[in-house]
Amino acid sequence: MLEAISLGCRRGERKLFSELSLSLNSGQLLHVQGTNGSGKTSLLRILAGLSRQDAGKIFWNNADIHTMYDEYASSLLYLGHQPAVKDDLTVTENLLVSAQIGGVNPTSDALKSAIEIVGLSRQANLPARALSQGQRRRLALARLWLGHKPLWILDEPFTALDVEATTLLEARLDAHLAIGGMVVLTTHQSPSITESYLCVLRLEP
Amino acid sequence: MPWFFAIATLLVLAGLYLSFFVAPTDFQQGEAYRIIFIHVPAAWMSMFIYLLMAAWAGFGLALNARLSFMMAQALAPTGTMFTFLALITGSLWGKPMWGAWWVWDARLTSELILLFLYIGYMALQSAFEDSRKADRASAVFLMVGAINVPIIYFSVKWWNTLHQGASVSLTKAPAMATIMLWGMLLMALAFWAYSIGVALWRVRCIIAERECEAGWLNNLREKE
Amino acid sequence: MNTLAILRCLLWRDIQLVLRRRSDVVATLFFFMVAVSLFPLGVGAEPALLQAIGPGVLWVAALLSALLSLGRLFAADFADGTLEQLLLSPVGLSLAVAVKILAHWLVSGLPLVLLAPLLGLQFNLPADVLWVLALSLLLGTPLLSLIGAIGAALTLGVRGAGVLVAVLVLPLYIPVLIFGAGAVAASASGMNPEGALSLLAALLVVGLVFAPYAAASALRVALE
Amino acid sequence: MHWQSFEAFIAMGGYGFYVWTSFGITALCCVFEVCQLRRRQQQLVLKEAT
Repeated sequence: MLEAISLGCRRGERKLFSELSLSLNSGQLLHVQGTNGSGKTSLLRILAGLSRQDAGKIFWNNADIHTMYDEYASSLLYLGHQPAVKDDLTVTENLLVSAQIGGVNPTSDALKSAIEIVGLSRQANLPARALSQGQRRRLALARLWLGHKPLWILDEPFTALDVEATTLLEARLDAHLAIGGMVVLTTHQSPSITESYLCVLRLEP
Repeated sequence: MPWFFAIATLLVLAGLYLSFFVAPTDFQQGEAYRIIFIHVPAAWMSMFIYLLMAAWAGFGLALNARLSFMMAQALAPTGTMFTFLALITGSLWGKPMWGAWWVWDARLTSELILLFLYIGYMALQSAFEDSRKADRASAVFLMVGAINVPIIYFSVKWWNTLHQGASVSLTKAPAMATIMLWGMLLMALAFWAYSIGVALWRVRCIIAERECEAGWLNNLREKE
Repeated sequence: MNTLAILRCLLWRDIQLVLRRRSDVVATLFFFMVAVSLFPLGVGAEPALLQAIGPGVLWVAALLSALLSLGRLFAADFADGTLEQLLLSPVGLSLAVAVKILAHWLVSGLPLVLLAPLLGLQFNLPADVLWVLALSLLLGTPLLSLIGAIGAALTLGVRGAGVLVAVLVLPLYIPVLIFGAGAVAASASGMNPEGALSLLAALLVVGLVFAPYAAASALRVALE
Repeated sequence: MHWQSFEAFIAMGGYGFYVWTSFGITALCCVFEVCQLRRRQQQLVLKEAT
């Protein structure tokens, strides 16, 4: 269960948001909405523990994330704006390395099937340099099919995805929520997820 | 704030009086040794201010307190000035004593390296646009620098004994008559009062500048 | 997945990345060779003189080529977003940074250790001195990578980071240079280099303990 | 008080140049720093006015 109490954040000298509280229980998807520059990404990075908030606290299973960060990190999967893909490594190596660094050790056929699902099996042994932006995003998202991490924090996961990949991702989110997973994401389109899971947080600039 | 400067001027006058009119002529070095009344306090101050900045940085990093970063930033130029002064007076003293403008003496050399650390700090501080990141990054550098200052001093001292033997060294200042000790102490206190005054004044400027910058951003957004 | 497996994977990845892009590693080594052989051209080929300046020249060149290769440590990962994933890995950031520094040293520091004795022949240094040179570099180059990593992390994502790293890191390199070159100079002049080498080893231990932690906190600041 | 005359004080036993330059530079630096700070403050006051 993820909970944040009276979060405050300033970017440079501008106050992005303050006194912001939220709580997320298993099986819920928090859709963070707001115009550009309203602090969506900053909020997600603070929830992921990447950057420090100016005020307020964040609790994961009622313990402050910064006191036991390693444990929090092992139950969290964060995908930022950049697809975190190394151009010199092949697609398979990229997926294997990013999963292992995240603490998940996939077997080779789990790896193969994940690459298959996101439709990159033809490029499996090509260096990631050769991939288009959409394909890189698919490669980054392939990690969602490897191992089970209760909390997902996804920053604009739908960018550069075509229709087929979008429905693929939405199905995966649904499945994850069905088995009690939690998701925090930002997107400018409205994700078609079963209504009962959805809750919305609007950030006013 | 201004009464810091008043104290500083008073102390300086007392110090000057002591160093020129009370301290005896040194039989060995004649009158030139009077530069010690500026050189040693400046060296003390340069070291003291750096450690003070490191303390403020540590304090700021631990408690995420913006003000302490600003205090460290406010102290930096004064610290640099004292290091520069220590070097200048050191070489001005070296010329009559050993006939060379620059003496590879252990303390002078580590003073020079301290100057590089100050310049590194200020370069890093001004390299970032986001002042929050600038504060924290330069604070980390200050802490790393603070750990290195003793190491640098020890290695330079070891290097000095290896290459030159300990014959030429400023550390063997003429026998410390109590008068001279008092003279140096007074000057050091004067410099200390001066630094506080300047630092407090500069920190007010920094705070105002950052507010002003924030204000400008805020009303930029209202206009949208 | 236990910590060791994650760290092994990280090490494998970094080495793979460098092996697939050998050009900039070879460039750094080439710079080392060119820089060293410039000095005899500049200073003249008189053997006794070369023997005197040999250790210093080799060590300064090693220092500068280590400085050149620092950009590769974090910049590429910072650009494509993989550095963030490092922060989110269940293994501590300091450990991950230590592994990255190890990978960087294996690729850029170790070749220097193997290459330096060959270049030492240019300065007609006797065999036992070359042996001490290799040993001092073996102890020194990891320290250069460790301290350099702090500088690289501090200047991440900053304009003009290349020059800034040099300004930040060179003062911190001075103790390593003094003890490293001092050991070789001591053995060249017949004295026993153990003292300097053990001091260098002590510095390495201090570096191993503090540098990864300092670099990790600097990274956290950069990724703010 | 062992200065015979004002000239002796200035000559400072032949080292006058070194002694007075170092004291002079110190004074100069302090004055420069204070003026620079005052100018910085005036610019601030100006900027706030606009």
